[in-house]
Formats: sequence, structure tokens, C-alpha cells
Amino acid sequence: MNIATVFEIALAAVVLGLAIWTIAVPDTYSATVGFIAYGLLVALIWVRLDAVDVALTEAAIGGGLGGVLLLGAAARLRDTEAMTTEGPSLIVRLSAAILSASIAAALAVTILLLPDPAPTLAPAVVANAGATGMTNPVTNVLMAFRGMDTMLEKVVLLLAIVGVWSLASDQAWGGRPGPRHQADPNGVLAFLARLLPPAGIVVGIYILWTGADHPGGAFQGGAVLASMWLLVIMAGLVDTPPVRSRWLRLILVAGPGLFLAVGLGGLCFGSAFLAYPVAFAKPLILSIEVAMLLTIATTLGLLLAGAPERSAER
Amino acid sequence: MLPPAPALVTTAGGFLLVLSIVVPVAGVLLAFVLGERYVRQVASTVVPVGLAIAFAVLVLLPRSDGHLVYLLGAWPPPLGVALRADGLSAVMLATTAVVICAVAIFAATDFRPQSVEARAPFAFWILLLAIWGALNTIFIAGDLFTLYVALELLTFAAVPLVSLDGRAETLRAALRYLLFALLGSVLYLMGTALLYGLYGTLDIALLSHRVNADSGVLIAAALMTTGLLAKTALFPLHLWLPPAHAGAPAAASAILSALVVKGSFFILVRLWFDVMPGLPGLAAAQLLAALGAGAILFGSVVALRQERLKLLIAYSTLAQIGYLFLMFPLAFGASGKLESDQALAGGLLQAVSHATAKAAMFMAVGSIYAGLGHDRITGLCGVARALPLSVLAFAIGGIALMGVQPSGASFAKELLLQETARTGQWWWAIVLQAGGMFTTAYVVLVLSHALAPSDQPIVLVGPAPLSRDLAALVLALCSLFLGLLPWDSYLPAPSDAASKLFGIDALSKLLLPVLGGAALAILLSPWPHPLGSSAAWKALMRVVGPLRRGCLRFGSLIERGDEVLRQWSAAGISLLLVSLLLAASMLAAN
Amino acid sequence: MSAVTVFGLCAAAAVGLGLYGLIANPQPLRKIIAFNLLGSGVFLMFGIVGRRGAAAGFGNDPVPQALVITGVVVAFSATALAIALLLRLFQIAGSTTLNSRAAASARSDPSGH
Amino acid sequence: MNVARDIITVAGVSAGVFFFFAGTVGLLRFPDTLTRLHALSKADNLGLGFVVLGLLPQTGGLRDGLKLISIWMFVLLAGATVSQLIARTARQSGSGK
Repeated sequence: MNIATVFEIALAAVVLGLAIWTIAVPDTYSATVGFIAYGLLVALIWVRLDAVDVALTEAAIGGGLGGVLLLGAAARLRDTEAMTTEGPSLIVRLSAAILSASIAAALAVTILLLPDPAPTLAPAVVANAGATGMTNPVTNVLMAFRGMDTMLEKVVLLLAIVGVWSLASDQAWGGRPGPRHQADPNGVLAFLARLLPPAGIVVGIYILWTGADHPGGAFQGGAVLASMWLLVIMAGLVDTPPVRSRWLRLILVAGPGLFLAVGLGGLCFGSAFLAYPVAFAKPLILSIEVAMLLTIATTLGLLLAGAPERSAER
Repeated sequence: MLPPAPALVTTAGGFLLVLSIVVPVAGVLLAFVLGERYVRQVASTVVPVGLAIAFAVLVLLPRSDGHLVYLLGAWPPPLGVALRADGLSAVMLATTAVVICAVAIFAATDFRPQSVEARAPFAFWILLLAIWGALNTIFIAGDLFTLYVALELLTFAAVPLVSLDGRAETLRAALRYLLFALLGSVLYLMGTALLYGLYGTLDIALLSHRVNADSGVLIAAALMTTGLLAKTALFPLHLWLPPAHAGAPAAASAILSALVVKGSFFILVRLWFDVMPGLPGLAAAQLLAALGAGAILFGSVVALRQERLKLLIAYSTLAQIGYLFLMFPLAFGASGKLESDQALAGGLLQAVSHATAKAAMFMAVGSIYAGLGHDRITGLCGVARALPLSVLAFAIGGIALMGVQPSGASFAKELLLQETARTGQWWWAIVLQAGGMFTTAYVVLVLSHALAPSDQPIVLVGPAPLSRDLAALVLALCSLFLGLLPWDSYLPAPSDAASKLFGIDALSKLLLPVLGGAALAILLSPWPHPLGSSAAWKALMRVVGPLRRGCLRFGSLIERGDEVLRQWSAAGISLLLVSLLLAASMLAAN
Repeated sequence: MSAVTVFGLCAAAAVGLGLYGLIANPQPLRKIIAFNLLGSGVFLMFGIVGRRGAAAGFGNDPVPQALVITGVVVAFSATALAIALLLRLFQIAGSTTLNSRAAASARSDPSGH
Repeated sequence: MNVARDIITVAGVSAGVFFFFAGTVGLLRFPDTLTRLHALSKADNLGLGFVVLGLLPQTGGLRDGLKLISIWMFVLLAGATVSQLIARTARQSGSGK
């Protein structure tokens, strides 16, 4: 047993401990904090699995923004803790535990018995990388080989926005999402919100740019930009835009829209829907990614802000 | 179904498949940008185009050997994603297009964007187009992960429809629906991960050539099947369906009930018949059909006890979903191998009939609700005179659904009954007949209230636009005449079966369910009938009184059981149990 | 014991814990957290599968990685939608129970409509 | 030369680990919010600083070194702000625990 294995076992043990704590602790707020710590450590597991792209995504979206979302909800729902204590009976819990454990056991056995050598598409990805001019294999899969999934998933994000907005009351429709954040304009949060975003925006764009050849991409960069935007909103420096705004709507569909347009271009003038002509593959993919970066950042930010609550005037 | 060798080239006309996804998706994007004022115009432009595409696929398919293939980005699987259409896909594409079209006409007056209340129309039209795009993707995607994304797209479009009116009950229903559907999709995703680990591809055609009865495959199949069952709301995983379908606005209910549950059902059919043809085995298929039988019993009995018409229809959807699952064991031969495609044809045809008829019925009920201001069954007297077209649409939809010739349901039932005789599984023939009787029971129940004369004239509280009733009526008539269509070019159904639909024995086949259904309606419905004071009714009650009391007690027992099963934790435990039972029966069979 | 074994067991355990939490925890927010736990377990399964398929100079098969990135984003939007529903429900009904019977008995509604 | 680099790395990272460990113990054992915060920010700033310092000799070039240092600077900035906010909230709500 070498030192790496010891480290991996320790990491897995801590992650599992946090998972158990997240499920078992009575207080919801503590469970949320436990889950955020869990998410960050899972990102480390992804690094150990040599999947740095996923590690970045997991840390940024799964642990980071997801954590903010859950924390915000936990804070707003803290008063209901006392009201909803009718838990299921012991028998129910016991049978749920036994059944969940058996499913986990079946999964564990299946994972351990997966065939050796494992099937893989990695050589195929390498062999076809030349068609896009990019060397990050994950970006190639996301943007070229499985472009349809990525485009549909952008539509999923848009539908999540429509779903969240549809929860507004009729009076607040068209207004600004979320509560208005008030903070001391000379306070430390406002200071941070003035200092950090310029650097954060550079980092976000860098992650997108480097995503062509190294780990990174539109998702990860978009998450960084979204967090910068949220920071500025929380510091009260800017307000969330009213959902009626045409510009906002345009930005929200820019990513999937451009993706779709390029895809249709391929259908009409190229070899197939979502096929990129080899000469222009890299610039086309990069411009789609730039549009997606904007869309993702805005979408993530708005998903965190929630449904429209205030009319646009105030 | 899928070609014997994986087709790795785009066929002529394959671009239609791309368009059938791209057009609704482009509609979603465009409607979102143009905003509240133009959202309905965008939808009314997209709907005819989509309808034309669906019918173009229908026309083109027989000419291109029954298959259309399109390689997205010209990347062949396993690296790329292929779109494939076969007869099943074409039929479902066309059904979806027709139902969406009718619902769009129905909703045009409901969801008219006004300056004050723009929220609901904005969300409704976008979500309608999104559901369409998601369903089309489900019907033609050739890759299990693309199917997952499409499934999530469908859920994300369906959930906000449930809570469109913003009342607390509907929000609660939407949240339950969302959480349970997410649980289902995670189970599906688990199976996908295992399949990729086993075979290094998620392409359906490639997988169908690589799978063998490995324990890992069977566990993946059990997990995916359970996840899809949760999304289809097969008993006992139906906790979310009744409140969600009954609480949504009528147009949304029609879509949810007619189409959305069919999406996950279709993936299940793909999984069992295409990805791993027959691999799950007869035992697991019997389990699915047994759950279907449970759904028929619980759904129908509880439906007959509902006071509100929308809840009645929602519970009847539950029963009809169960009916769809009866085809699984019938497709297996005595040797335990997948033999017959005729059962598959019957099941799919049933799904199509249910989609059209149930959408029509929900729309008719929506009109009645809008007209009367309520939908209590006991308050329906005289409504046939006040809203004749709505009641007519409901009646025709109901008649089509209960299997009167030449409806699609009767054709489907005929196909399935032949299969029960062929495979010697007589017990499913009983369930099939019982299902038909129960369907008749609640149609008869509602019609007997609606057709009863009223002592005081009905006051209509809302407008009853003609276009709404006509949309429902046309859809109901579609369902009624489905049996006459030339199915044999799309589904593996014998072409002469339709001709057997008429004749003397057809009449006798009709009489049995009608009489049985009427009896069930009298015995199981607790509501006082408007004719309850007539002498004939009293004489009847004297004869069947004790029996009826017993049946009512049985009914209330079933209702209480349903309430227990719809508790969150009970449903969750059922979910895990079903997945373990499926896995065990699959492992035992191989 | 390789990384695949250790983290494979970890993924299966996370799935089990997530399933249990989703079923047995009464508060909806806890169910949402459990769903995220369950999801991360499933994503880790993809990671294990990809790690086993390391080839051609990559330590992890890029295709499952891409699937996970798509999945993470979908799971995040699901969480956002669920939380928005939950907060709206709390705002309107004052409670967050998913149990419709408890909610119905809390409403004083003697006539039934 | 390599040995010297490795010695610096081991020393730096070990020092970092020590501060992280001490900070974690403090977070768990100290009685109220302010003292816990004190322990935590010490761990973050000093611990991470030493880890970064230890890793610097291992980087391939100036670019990577600058990245490492900027990570530390960002954490310092965020940590300082957040600690200040938490402390203020704790004092205002009067819980202090």
C-alpha cells in the first residue's frame, strides 16, 4: 500500500463521513454546510481520478453555486424547522435503510466486476481531434462529438429559468428577481465587490480560453463570472435586471441560439447538422463558447436570484 | 424496429429528424426573446410547421425501408450521436404533433397574452413547445444519454405547467412531481453509467449488438426500468400523478396526461425491445404487468370514488398507464425469448389511443369546468343541454377509450387478446377485459350524471368558445377512427385485423364491457345519482343493496390503501422494492 | 486497492446514503440535498468508469467526463427549480410539508370547497 | 539542487499542514465565534501561504508560480472579508457563540 492509496482511502473516508453527517444531522443548516464541504472534497476525488475538467465543474457549480443556493434556502426556511418534525416511523426508516443499502451493495459489486480491459472511447477522441483544432478532449466531446447533448442542456437551463420565473406572482411579473440587497456602500463587502470582479472576470475568460487545449471551458468560466455578478448584487452595488428586459432575454438565449444557428448552417451548407467545416472549426466553436459563457453566467446568476419579486421601478 | 446491422450512414430524408427537434427548440428560443406579446404568434407559427414535419416523416418512412437515420455532426456512433426513426417513432411523432396542435387550438383562448397577466401565457406557450421538442427528441434519439437529457427537458417543461396557477396545492404537487421525477432520472442515469462501463457505448443500435446477459447489464436494466416507471407513474409509484394532473390548467393536464407520461414509457419500450431485446426476461415482464394490473384496479376503483371530474380523469390515467404495461409479458414466447412484435404494436397503439382520447377528455372537462365554475360530478345534471359539444367530445373520447369499434383502443385490445391466446397467458386476457370494463364504468358514470335532466336551468359562469369544443371533438374523433388507419406500414400489426373490427362477434365483444361497466359504476360509485328517486332505481337498489354496500366498503379500503401508498416514504420504499424485485427476477431468469 | 476500488465503493455508498435521505428525511430541503448527494454518487460512477477506460495518453476517458459535466449542470438547474418551488410554497402556504393530508388538515375547510 | 528544492517543499508544506491542523483544532475546540474565526483565518492565511511557498520551487516556470501566488492572494482577500462579515454578524446578533 503506497502513500497515494493511503491518501485516497483517507479522502474517501472523510467524504463518506461528511455524506453520513449531511444525511443524519437533525439541523438543516448544518446539513447544508456539510454538503458544501462534501462537494469541495468530491472535487478532490475528481482530481485523483484524473478528470480535472469535472473537478473544476464540480467545485464551481456543484459545491460553490449549488452550496450558495442551498444555504440561501436553508436560511430562509430556518423558521419552519420546528414545524416540520413529523418524521417517518422507525419501521419506515429501517426498511428504507435496508433497501438503500442493498441497492448500494448491488452497485458496488457491479462497479467492481466491470470488465477488464475496460472499453473506452479515448483513442477515438484522439483520432478525431484534428477535425476541431482543439486539444482538450472534453471540450471536443462537448462541443463537437456530442454537441446535441450540450445544446439541449442549454435549453434545459433556459427552461429552468422559465420555470423559476413562472413562480412569480402576477403582480411581480416582469420585475426584478430576488430581494434587494442592502449593504453599507463603504463596508467591507462593497469593497470586495469592487476589488474582486475585475480579477474574477479575467479568470473566468481565461478559463474559457484555456479550455480549448487545457482543462476548463464555458461551464467553469461561466460559473466564475456568475459568482462575480452575484457578489456585486449581494453588495448592493447593482440590482438584478428586470425579467422583462429584452437585452437580458437576448443574452439568455445567445448560447443555445448561436449553437442552433451554427448547427443549421452545417445542415444547409456543410456536411451535417452541427458539423463544423474543418477550416473554421476552432473559431466557430470558440464563438459558440463565448456566447455560452455569457448565457451560462447570466443563467446561473438568475437561477440563484430566484423568481421575480419586485416591480421593475422600485 | 431497428435495423439488424447498425446503420452508420445518414439516410435520405434524415434531415427531417433534425428539423423535428430543431423547430420546436427554435420556437422556444424565439418565444423567449420576443416575449409576452408575441409568444402565442410564435407558437401558432411553429405548430403547423411541426405538424407538417411529423407527417413528412410519416410519408417518407415507408419509402426509405422503414428507417430514417441521421448522424449529428456526421460523427458516427459510438463517438457521435445518431438520430433514428422507425415505425414506432413515426407514429409517436405524428400523434404528438396532432395532440399538441389540438391543445394549442384549445388553449388559444385560455392563454391569450394580456398586458396585465402575462405570466401564465408566457410560460405556457414556451413550455408547450419545449415539451414538444423534448418528446420528439425522445422518439428519435439513438443514444441513451441524449435520451436522459431529453427526459430532463421533458420534466423541466412539465413541472412548471403543474403549478401554473400558483395555488399552494399545485405548488406542492409540482414539487412532489419534480422530486420524484428527479429520483427516477437519477436511477436511469445510474444504469447508463453501468452500460457505458460495460460496453463503451451508449448508442442503442450498437448496444443491441453488444449486450449479453451479464449480471451488470441486468442490474442496469432494473435500475433504468424503475427510474422510468417512476417517471411514467406506474402503480405503486404514482404519488405525484393525481394531484399534478388534476391541479394543472385543463390544456396543461391534457398534455401531461396524454403525452408526458408516454415519453418515459417510450424509452422503456426502447430499452426492453431495442437496447436489450428480451434480455430482462419473462419473469420481470410478468412483474411489470402485475404492477399494471394493480394500477388498473387501484386507478379505476379510486377514480369511481372521486367527486371531482378532473381527479376522476387523473385517476383513470393511472389505470390506463397500467393497461400499457400488459403488453410486456405478451411479447415473450413460452421459451422466455422475445418473440412477438404484435404485442408491442398493441401496446403502442393503446398509447396512441390513450393520448388522443385522454387529451380530448381533459379538454372537454376543462370546457365544462370553465362553463360551470366547478367540476363536481354530482352537479353535472343538465350540463349536456348547456354545453352539448363539450359533453359530446367527452362521450366520444370515452367511447373510443373503452374499446368500441373502430377505435384504436379496440384494435389494440384485439391484438393483445390474440397474443394472450397465442402465448397461453389467459390471466392477462381477464385483466384486459376488466380494464375495458372499468374504463366503461367511469365513462358511463360521468355520462349518466351529465345526461340527466336538471330541475333548474344551468347558469354558465364562463364563456364557451366554439374553437375549444371543436378541438376536443376532433381529437376524440381521431381516437375513435384510429382503428381504420393503415397501421401495417408502421407497426408490426397484421393488416387484416382492422377488417375484423366489424361484425356480429364485434357487437358481442362490445356488449360485455358495457354491461359490466354499468354494473361496476352502480356498485362502486358512492355518489347519489340524479335518478336516485325514481322507482326503477329504488327497485334496483333493493336487489343489489347488500352487494353495493360490500363493494363500497371494498372501494373505501382501496382508497385508503391508495392514500397510504401515495405517502412520500411509502412510495420511496416501493420504488426501491420494485427495483430490487426487478433485478432479482431478471437475475433469476438468466 | 486502487483508486478505482476505493472511490467506486465511495460512489456506491453515496448513492445509498442519497437514496435513504431522499426517502426518510421529512423536510423537502433535506430531500433536495439528498438528491444532490445521490447525483454526485452517480457522477462519481461515471468517473470510475472513465478512469478504468484510461487510454491514449488520457488518465480518464473524456466521453464520460463530458457526460458528467452536462449532468452536473442539469442537476444544478433541477436544484434551483426545486428550491424556487419550495420557497414559493413556503411563501404562500407558510409551511413546506409535502404531505398533502397534513396540509389539508391544517387548512380550516369544513365544507370541502 | 533538486534536493534543496525538495527540502524547501517538504518544509513548507509541513509547516502549512501544521497550521491547518492547528486551525482546525481551534475551530472545533474554541468556545465562541470570534475565537474560532481567529483560529480559522490563521489556518487559512498562514497554512495556505506555507503550502504555496513550499510548492513554488516545484513549478515549471514563472507563469505557474504567479498562478499559485495569485491563488493565495485571492484566498487572503476572500478570507479576510468573510471573517470580517461573520464577526460583524456575530457581534450584531449578540450570539457570540
